[in-house]
This record gives sequence, C-alpha cells and structure tokens, in this order.
Amino acid sequence: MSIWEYANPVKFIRTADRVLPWLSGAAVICLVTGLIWGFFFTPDDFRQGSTVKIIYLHVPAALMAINAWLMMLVASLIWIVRRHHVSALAARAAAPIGATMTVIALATGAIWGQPMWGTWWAWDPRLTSFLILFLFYLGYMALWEAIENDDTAADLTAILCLVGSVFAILSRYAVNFWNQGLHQGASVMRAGALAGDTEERVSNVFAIPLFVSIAGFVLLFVALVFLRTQTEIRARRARALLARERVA
Amino acid sequence: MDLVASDLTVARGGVPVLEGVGFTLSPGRALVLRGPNGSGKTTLLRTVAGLQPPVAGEIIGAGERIAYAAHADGLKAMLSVVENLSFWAAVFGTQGIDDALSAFNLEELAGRAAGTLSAGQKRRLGLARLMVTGRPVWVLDEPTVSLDAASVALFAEAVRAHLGQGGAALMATHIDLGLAEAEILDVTGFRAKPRARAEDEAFL
Amino acid sequence: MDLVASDLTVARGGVPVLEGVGFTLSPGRALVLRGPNGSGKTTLLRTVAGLQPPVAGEIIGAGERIAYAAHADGLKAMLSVVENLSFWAAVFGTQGIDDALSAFNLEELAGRAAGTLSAGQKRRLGLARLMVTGRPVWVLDEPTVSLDAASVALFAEAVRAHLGQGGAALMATHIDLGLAEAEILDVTGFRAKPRARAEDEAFL
Amino acid sequence: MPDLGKYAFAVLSSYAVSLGLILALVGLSIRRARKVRAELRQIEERQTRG
Amino acid sequence: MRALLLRDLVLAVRAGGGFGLGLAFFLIVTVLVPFGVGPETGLLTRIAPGILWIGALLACLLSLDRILALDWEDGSLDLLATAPLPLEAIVSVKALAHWITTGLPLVLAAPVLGVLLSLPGPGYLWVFVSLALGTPALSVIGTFGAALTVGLKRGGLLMSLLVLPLYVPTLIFGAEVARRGTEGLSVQSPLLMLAGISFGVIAALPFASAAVLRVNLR
Amino acid sequence: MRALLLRDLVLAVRAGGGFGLGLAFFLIVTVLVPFGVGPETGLLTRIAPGILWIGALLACLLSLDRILALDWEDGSLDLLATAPLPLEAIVSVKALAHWITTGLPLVLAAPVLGVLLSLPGPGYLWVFVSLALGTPALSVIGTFGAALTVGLKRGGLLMSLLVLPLYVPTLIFGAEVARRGTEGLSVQSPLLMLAGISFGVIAALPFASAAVLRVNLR
Ligand code: HEM
Ligand SMILES: Nc1ncnc2c1ncn2[C@@H]1O[C@H](COP(=O)(O)OP(=O)(O)OP(=O)(O)O)[C@@H](O)[C@H]1O
Ligand SMILES: Nc1ncnc2c1ncn2[C@@H]1O[C@H](COP(=O)(O)OP(=O)(O)OP(=O)(O)O)[C@@H](O)[C@H]1O
Ligand SMILES: [Mg+2]
Ligand SMILES: [Mg+2]
Repeated sequence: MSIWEYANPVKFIRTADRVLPWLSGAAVICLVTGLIWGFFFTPDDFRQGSTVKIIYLHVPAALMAINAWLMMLVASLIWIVRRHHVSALAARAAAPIGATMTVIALATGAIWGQPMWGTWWAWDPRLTSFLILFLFYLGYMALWEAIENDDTAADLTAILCLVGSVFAILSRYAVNFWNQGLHQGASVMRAGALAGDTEERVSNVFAIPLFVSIAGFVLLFVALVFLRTQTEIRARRARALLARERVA
Repeated sequence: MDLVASDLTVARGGVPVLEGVGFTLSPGRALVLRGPNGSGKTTLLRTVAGLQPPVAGEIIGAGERIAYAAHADGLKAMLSVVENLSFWAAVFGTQGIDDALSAFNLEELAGRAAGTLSAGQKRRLGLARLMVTGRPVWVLDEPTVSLDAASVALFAEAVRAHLGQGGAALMATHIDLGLAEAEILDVTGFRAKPRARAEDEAFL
Repeated sequence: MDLVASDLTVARGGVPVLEGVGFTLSPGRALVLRGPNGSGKTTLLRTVAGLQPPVAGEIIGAGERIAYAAHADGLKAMLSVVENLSFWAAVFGTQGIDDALSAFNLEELAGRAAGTLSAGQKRRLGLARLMVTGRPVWVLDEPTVSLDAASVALFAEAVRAHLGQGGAALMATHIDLGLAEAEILDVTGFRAKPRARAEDEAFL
Repeated sequence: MPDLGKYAFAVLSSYAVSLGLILALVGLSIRRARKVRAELRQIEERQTRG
Repeated sequence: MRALLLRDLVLAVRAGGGFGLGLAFFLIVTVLVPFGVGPETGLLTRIAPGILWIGALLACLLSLDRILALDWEDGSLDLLATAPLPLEAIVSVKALAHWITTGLPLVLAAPVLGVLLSLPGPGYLWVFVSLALGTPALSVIGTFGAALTVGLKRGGLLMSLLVLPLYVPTLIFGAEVARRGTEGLSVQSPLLMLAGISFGVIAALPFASAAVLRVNLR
Repeated sequence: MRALLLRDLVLAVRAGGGFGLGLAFFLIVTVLVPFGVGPETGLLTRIAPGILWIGALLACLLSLDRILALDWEDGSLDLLATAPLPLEAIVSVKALAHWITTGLPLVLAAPVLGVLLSLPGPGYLWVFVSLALGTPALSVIGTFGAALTVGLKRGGLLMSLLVLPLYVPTLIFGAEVARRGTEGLSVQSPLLMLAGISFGVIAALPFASAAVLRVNLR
C-alpha cells in the first residue's frame, strides 16, 4: 500500500476523522503541560528576569512559522508533480496557520523586546526576515482568495510558493548582510541578549518544558492541518455537488 | 491535412458543457457551429484553438495551423489600422498587408487609429487580421457581429477565397453568413449531461 | 409625449458625421435606424441619449425619459444577475425585477455571476436592465448582437410589450429584429458633407 | 501564581496575545469545519432523496 | 444613492480589491523604507511621521483608478449618467466609498505601522488625528483626478501625475501636524489649515469632478 | 519578437504611458519626501540614496499592470498565445519593453533627482550604477507578478502585494550599494549580489512567468 492512497479525498477524510481525536488530545496535553510547566514552575533568568517565560511561546511559534512554509512548499511540489488535489488543499489549509504562528512570533518578540532592548521593534535580521515571511503568507492567501477556479488557484499559488521560497531565502541573506554591515548600536545590544540566552537554554530547567511546548505546537499544527484540509475537501465537494445540481 | 476532433468534451469554468463532439474539417471546407446562447460554441472554439485543454477526447491537426478570432478583436486603440495589421503580420512572419486591406475595404481607413473606428469598422479590421496570419485553419467566433450587409458579403468573399486556396474555416454564428456551401453542425445535441466540474470529479 | 429631433447635426471625434437628421417618435412606435458601418448610427443614438451635445439642431422630449443601452452592457462581472439588476432598479428608483428576469428568460441564471455568462446571456441581461429603468423611451444600439433566434424573439416580445404600454423605442441595427411594425430610417441620406471638425470652424 | 516582578505586563500580555491568537485560530477552524460539514450533509441528503 | 454606495462597497470586497489591499500596500511601503534608508532607529524615528503620511498618500493614490475606471470600461458610467441621479451626487458617493474602503483602514492601521518605524509616544495620537482629518480630502481630490482621466486608456500614471500636485497642500499640513505633534510642539495652525482644506474640498470639489466627468462622457 | 518589442514601445509612447509618466511619478515621489519629512538638508542627505531607490521601485511597480493587462483585456494575449512565438519569449520581450520604457528612464533620471535630495558627490555614480544593475531585475520580477494576476479584474493592488516581497532582496542590495558608495565604503559584495540576482532572475524567471501565464489563459 502506498502513501499516495491518502491523496484520495474520501480516504483522507476518513483517516483524518480517525486520527484527529488522538492528535488534538496529544496536542492539548503537550501544550498545557509545556506552557503550565514553563509559566509556573521554571525559575527566572538571572538577566532577563521573568521574561524568559515568553520563550515557551516565542520559539515554538517561530519554528512553526518556518515549518509551515516548508510544508506548503512540499505540498505545492506534490501538487505540481502528481496533481493530487488533497495536496493542494493541504497547502491552502496550512497557510493561515503559518501566518498566525508568524504573528505570534512577531508579537511575543515585540513584547519581549520592549523590556530587553528598550524598543518594540528593531530592524534586526531575524525579526526582519519574519516580517517578510509574513508578507509572503499574506500574498499567498490573497492569491488563493482572489482566484475563482480552484485548479487555476492551486496551480498559481503552487508556483508562487516555489518562487517565493527562493526569494525568501535570498531575502534572509540580504537582510543579514544589510543590518550587520551598517549598524552598531542596536546589534551590539542584541548580540549580548541572544548570547546570554543561548547559554541559558542549555540548562535543562528551561529546555525540557520548551521541548514539550514545541512538541505541543507541532501537534497542534498537524491537527489543525488535518482539520482544515478536511474542511477544504468538504467545501470543495459541496461546491461540486451544488454545481452539478445547478447544471441538472 | 484534416482537422479532426474526436469524442471531445469541453468545459467552461470547470463545468463540462459539451461532450462527445466529433467532426472532420478537410481543406477547402467550412463548418458552421450553431446552437442557442450558452450552448458552448465559444468554449469549443477556444479548445480547438488550443487556448484551453479538452477535458477528454483529442484534436488532431490544430495547434500551429490555427488562426483564431474571438469576440474581442485584439486591436490597439492607439495604433493605426496599418500598424495593427503589420504587427500581426510580423508576429506570424508573413509579408504584405495590402491584400487584407483591400479584401475588407479598409484602404480608406488605413491611417486612422483603431480606437476611432465604428463598431463594424473595428470588426472588419479584426477579420482582416486573419488574412495576414497565413494560417490554413480559421477559427471564428461570431465573425459578422456588427457588420452591415456589404461587409458581410466581403467577409463571405474572403472566406471563399481562403477555402479556394485550400484553407478551412470553423465558425460559430447565430445569423446567416452568406456561405451556402458551409456544412452545419448543431452543437445542441452534444450538450453534456449534468455533472460536476471536471476538476471536482475527484470529490464526488 | 413625442420625442422630436429636428435638423440635427451630430459629430464624432469632432467631425460631423450626420446632418439634417429629423424624426418624430410617438408613444407606441418604434423607429429603426439603418445604415452601413461607420455611417453614424451610434453617434446619433449617443446624442439622443444626452451623452454628447448635438452640433446643431435640437432634441425635444429626451433627457430623463430615455433608457440607453450601448454596445457595452455595463455589467459587473463580480455581481450576480440579480444583484446587477437590483442595482439598476435601485438607481432608477423602481421596484421588482421579476418581470425583467422572466421576460428575458434569466430565472435559471439568477444566481450566476455576470462574468460567467456566455456572450448571448450577457446581452440578455443587458437588455433586461431596460425593463427595470421604468423609462418610456428605449434607445438601443444593436440590441440583438450575439442573440440566438429564440432570444431575438424574446426581445421582440419585450419591445412589443413596451410599445403596448405607451413606450417608444429607437434602435440601430444591421439585422432583422423581428419587429414588423417598426418604421425604418436610413441614415445614409444624411451623411454630413465633408468639412472641418466642428470645433475648428472658428479657425477657418 | 509565580511572582513575575516588574516584567509582569510583558509576560502576561505575550501569553494573552499568543493564547488568544491560537484559540481564535482553533475556534475559527472548528466553526468553519462544522458549518461546512453540516452544509455538505444537507446537500448530500437533498441529492440522494431528490 | 444608497444603492450605489452599497454596490461599490460590495464590489470592493468581492473583487478582492478594497479593504485589505490598500492597507497591504501601506504596510509594504512602510516596511520598504528601512530597507532603503538603513535600519538605524534614530534616523527612522525622525522620518517616521513623514513616511507614514507619504505611505498613506501613495496607498490612496494607487487605488484611485478603481473609483471610476471600472465603471467607465464596462459602460456603467454612461448608464449612470443617464440615470436620475445628479452627477455631483454620483462622484460624491464614489469618493465616500473610496474613503471607506481605503482611507479609513489606513487611518486605523497607521498607528500600528508606526511601531515599525519606532514612532515616539505622542506620535501615535497625532499621526492618527492628522490622517483621519486628511484622508477624506485625499479621496475627494482623487475622485477629481479620476474623473479627469477617465476616458484615457490606462490613465493610471497620468492620473497620479495630475493628482500628486493637488495632494501637496494636504500632505504638507498633514505631515506638519504629525511631525509637530510627535515632537511635542503646538499643532494648532497646521491642524486648522488641514481641517480647512478637508472641508473646503469636500464642499466644493464634487462640482468640479462632475463637470469634468460630463465633458469626458461627451 | 522584434515586432512585439517595437509595438510595445510604440504603444508606450502613444498611450501617453511609458517614458514620461514613470519618470514623472519618480520625480513626484522624490519631491514629496521633503514635504513629508521636513526640509532639513542633513537628514535628506542621509536618506537620499534610499529614497531614490524606493522611488524608482514604486515607479516601476505602478507601471507593471501595463505589461500584460492591456493585452489581456483587448484579447491580444489570446491571439499572441496562438501565434508562433513561445510564451517564454513573449514574457521576456514584454519585460524588456517594460524596462526600456520605465527602468531605463529612471536610471538616467535618478542622478538628476539626487540634486533635489542633496545627494553628496560620489552618490551620483553609485545610485546610477546600482539602479542600472537592479532595474532589469525589477522588470522581470514584475512581469512574473503581472502574469500571476492577469486574469483578475483589477489585480493591480494584489499584484503589488505579491511583487513587493519579491523585490526586497533587490532593493536591499541595490540601496546598500548606493548607500555605501555614497559614504565612500567598499561596495564590492553587495554589487556582486545585486548582479547575481539580476542575472539569475533574467535567466530563470521567464519560465515561471510563462508557466503562470499558460495557466491563466486556460
Ligand atoms: C530579548 C529578546 C529576545 C530573545 C532573547 C529572543 C530569543 C530568541 C530565540 C532563542 C529564538 C530561537 C532561535 C532559533 O530557533 O534559532 C528566537 C527566535 C526568534 N525571535 Fe526572538 N528573541 C527576542 C526578541 C525577539 C523580538 C523582539 C522579536 C521580534 C519582534 C523576535 C523574533 C524572533 C523570531 C522571528 C525568531 C525566529 C527566528 C529563527 O528561528 O530564525 N525575538 N528568538
Ligand atoms: N467563466 C465561466 N464560469 C462558469 N461558467 C461559464 C463561464 N463562462 C461561460 N460559462 C457558461 O458556459 C456555457 C457555455 O458558454 P459559451 O460562451 O461557450 O456559450 P456560447 O455557445 O458561445 O454562447 P453565446 O452564443 O451566447 O456566445 C454557458 O452556459 C455559460 O453560462
Ligand atoms: N473617437 C472617434 N474619433 C474620430 N472619429 C470617430 C471616432 N469614433 C467613431 N468615429 C467615426 O465616426 C463615424 C461614425 O461612427 P459610428 O460609431 O457612429 O458609426 P455606426 O453607424 O454606429 O457604425 P457601426 O454600424 O459600424 O456601429 C465613423 O466613420 C467612425 O469612423
Ligand atoms: Mg459565444
Ligand atoms: Mg455602432
């Protein structure tokens, strides 16, 4: 039996129905454990005080923001090569999740930056590339919405995703180059903050709840992708049936 | 070389509109598509012209042999009549637009910008474009819209000349083209049975 | 109230195309303009509809009494058939679009976005708009373009009903509208004598 | 409740914002899933009956 | 008239044009500026109010061609002109629809985008106030520009060219209000001027727009 | 192909679109900036290279919708697609025509407009060089965006949204070259990156544009 069997919409819906309860249960357990552990039962950092607690949201969200895009890239490739509708719809389903994760990473980072760097926003390479990633998500979703024909939309967004990925990597290099070469003040502050933090992270006290929380975010992402893909399939089916009814 | 369409299913907006369409168009022949509004003539012509892929069935002898003229004429309002024609001649790698100009009685308008022509004059220019493509198979969507009787006669003349040189023509129309020798294909009989959009089939 | 045009000179792009045109259109009557391509029918209709001023002569009984339908239908591709009609009904302050829908056999298409209609279906919708204007004088430019025979009959029916209610219609066309009772005005005889652009006269 | 010190606002607001966004996303996803599922069932029933 | 306003709003939403996109353009201009001038916070802070105003103005400008051109192309404008609405009302309604779909979202978003440019504390209020007062003028002036160029194929850039000089006074006073407010100086006189421009323009310009449109329809 | 290029150039000139107007928009953005941020020379000098790049980028962006939309609307694109030219060649020629009508004038004008922003001496050379190297990339990327949105009614703003993130690397390296050159620092590495982006994009992106266009014509 091949993995491509799950590219059949009906089979996918059935499988998703079966695994969704387990997935969402596991996601909730991991998230609740990780976040409660992180929030209530970890010590404050000696330099950052209680703000380290933000890391249990910030880092997993940041990771998922990138991974969601990777997943969309893979799904788009599958659509282009093998033309499995489920794959295209999965990419569509993942985009809003990725965008939300990007917003969370940006928001928590900004809130974190206020006490740490004394500013909400600095044009640090990492922050900047996330902002650009957010723009990519916006454009991708807007394109899906704007096109009426589903197959056309799938094709165009898939190509956009490919081209966008190349440009996202280029932007990342560009942004790194741009800020490093130019600026001293803010980047010195930042380098210190981050260096201190990476050392802290080695300590298990912070690392274990962080990993649990990351696992929670991953599970949450997978569960949501399943759910949303299922919804997209159903919506598509409903549209198909309605169209048939209308033609009849 | 014949243009052969066999067991064609064509879809618009994802919904199949015609199915099982088949015809053979030999050099020197003209085929007129007929059918009520919304029956799928435009869709069929676009498919034959290669602008959209058929849902099922195949088309042989189309591709680079086809010159397509749609409802929209593809004229540039700011270019003159001669410039518009010369452009298409250059794109299709042919020479000489004089024949086309005289066939559609456009000599007097040669220097006018296309944007300032009346509806029928524009249409004549759009049809003249066919003659500079040098392509053997003309695919025309309601070619005589807005034309007066004299211009319809010019058009019939041009089509006849084209057929006489071994060309072929496939046309959709509601009104009489003045082409007695054309065969008629009524697409009404090929109306697709109600079913879902082609790309939604995986979801049914 | 009659629509009276007397000794009208109309110009397009500054060049007079028709002069000395005069006609009277009484309630219950239809007048069909004929003439070869480029003779100035569209120009005359636009002038009567009040979209451009006449160069000379005058028009009485037009203005707010006129519903104009041009080559372009003024449909919004993103709005549905019903939404398009309701909008125009609201603009003209009338109620009820059901008559219009049924007169042009649009009930089945009611929910479809106008952009996804075929050429003839769009045209039907464009004509249905006339019925929701509530205006007594219809001014139509080649109304039956792209329509199939059945739709032309629907149109003739609608015009007849409109005339029966005391309306009037002024139409330009090249083909038969199926309206035997209409009078015909051939504009060829009114072709303006070649002279300079109207606005240039001060400079000659 | 742990003592968050002077950073209470930062920590609490990031948790509030993040959890709010996640819950909103989950809520919207579930609501749309329900709606679409119901719609589809309705259409399917209508078509199998009619 | 209500029908026209509603239709324009519905179309803006459906056509995937309106609300979201003017906003997105504003966002992107704001984001691009640091890439261009460099990431230095001090520098950004100083140019922030001005850049926000210019960004809002450009976002407005880019959406102007939706006001009339679409209706022109599909013939609706001809038909509207023969409808029982005065052209003055039509252009006013169209300007209002443009402001609701473009200006209003910009006003609401500007303070948020201020964060990206390290706008200082009092700046948020004044950028908001000045934009709220100034963007209606931008929409009305833009409608005039749109009416002027409506007959021309892709008058887009020509319209920008015509409209931009007309935008200058609004921009000067608006940015002045924002800048002074941000630096804590008195804003009274530019604020009065800005309000004056807005009200004057709203009261008088629709007549000019209607006149121009009438000529273009001829 | 030569015919297509010539036609696009002629149309750009006749339609009152091309040369003059992209340029004029650039001019006006440059003029607006001092109104927005205030007239202080020191400040303007520092932001000048960045503003010139952003101005050029926006002028480019605004003219993108001319690349394909006009041909789509009047049906020429359908006809071109059935002509004996590969779509890849068509999009490349269209990008080239866009560059000649928009990018090239911007490159030539930028040093002149630098005067308005008190650009320092070496800046003129480097703004010129970076724009000359960068604007072709902007045209080619823009053609991709235009091809993506060509089927959509007034995809204009959506296209901006899609294209702008793609412009970011070009902008960053281009502005960096201009900025560093102006300050007398070494420009070698951003210059290389900028050239790399331009050539890579010119070589590869037309294939994506053609693929996208083929889907849209379907
Ligand atoms: C004291 C302040 C901050 C610290 C200590 C911090 C720390 C971190 C850490 C440890 C990571 C994970 C690194 C990795 O996975 O490679 C991270 C990622 C990230 N942070 Fe922060 N952060 C801070 C502030 C901010 C701020 C203010 C923002 C944005 C407004 C922000 C945005 C991001 C982003 C976007 C990422 C993901 C980048 C990536 O994975 O490459 N951070 N941050
Ligand atoms: N974009 C679209 N989406 C969905 N359906 C469409 C779309 N365009 C056309 N249709 C439908 O497809 C069918 C076939 O349309 P087509 O334009 O081929 O008809 P036609 O025979 O050319 O009609 P006409 O004589 O009116 O030009 C029609 O019922 C039409 O409503
Ligand atoms: N913008 C313009 N500038 C200059 N001349 C124009 C312009 N538009 C049309 N004309 C010319 O004016 C004349 C009248 O055009 P009009 O459109 O009124 O003709 P018509 O009778 O409607 O023709 P058709 O039957 O082809 O629609 C034509 O000779 C046409 O070439
Ligand atoms: Mg048709
Ligand atoms: Mg006419």
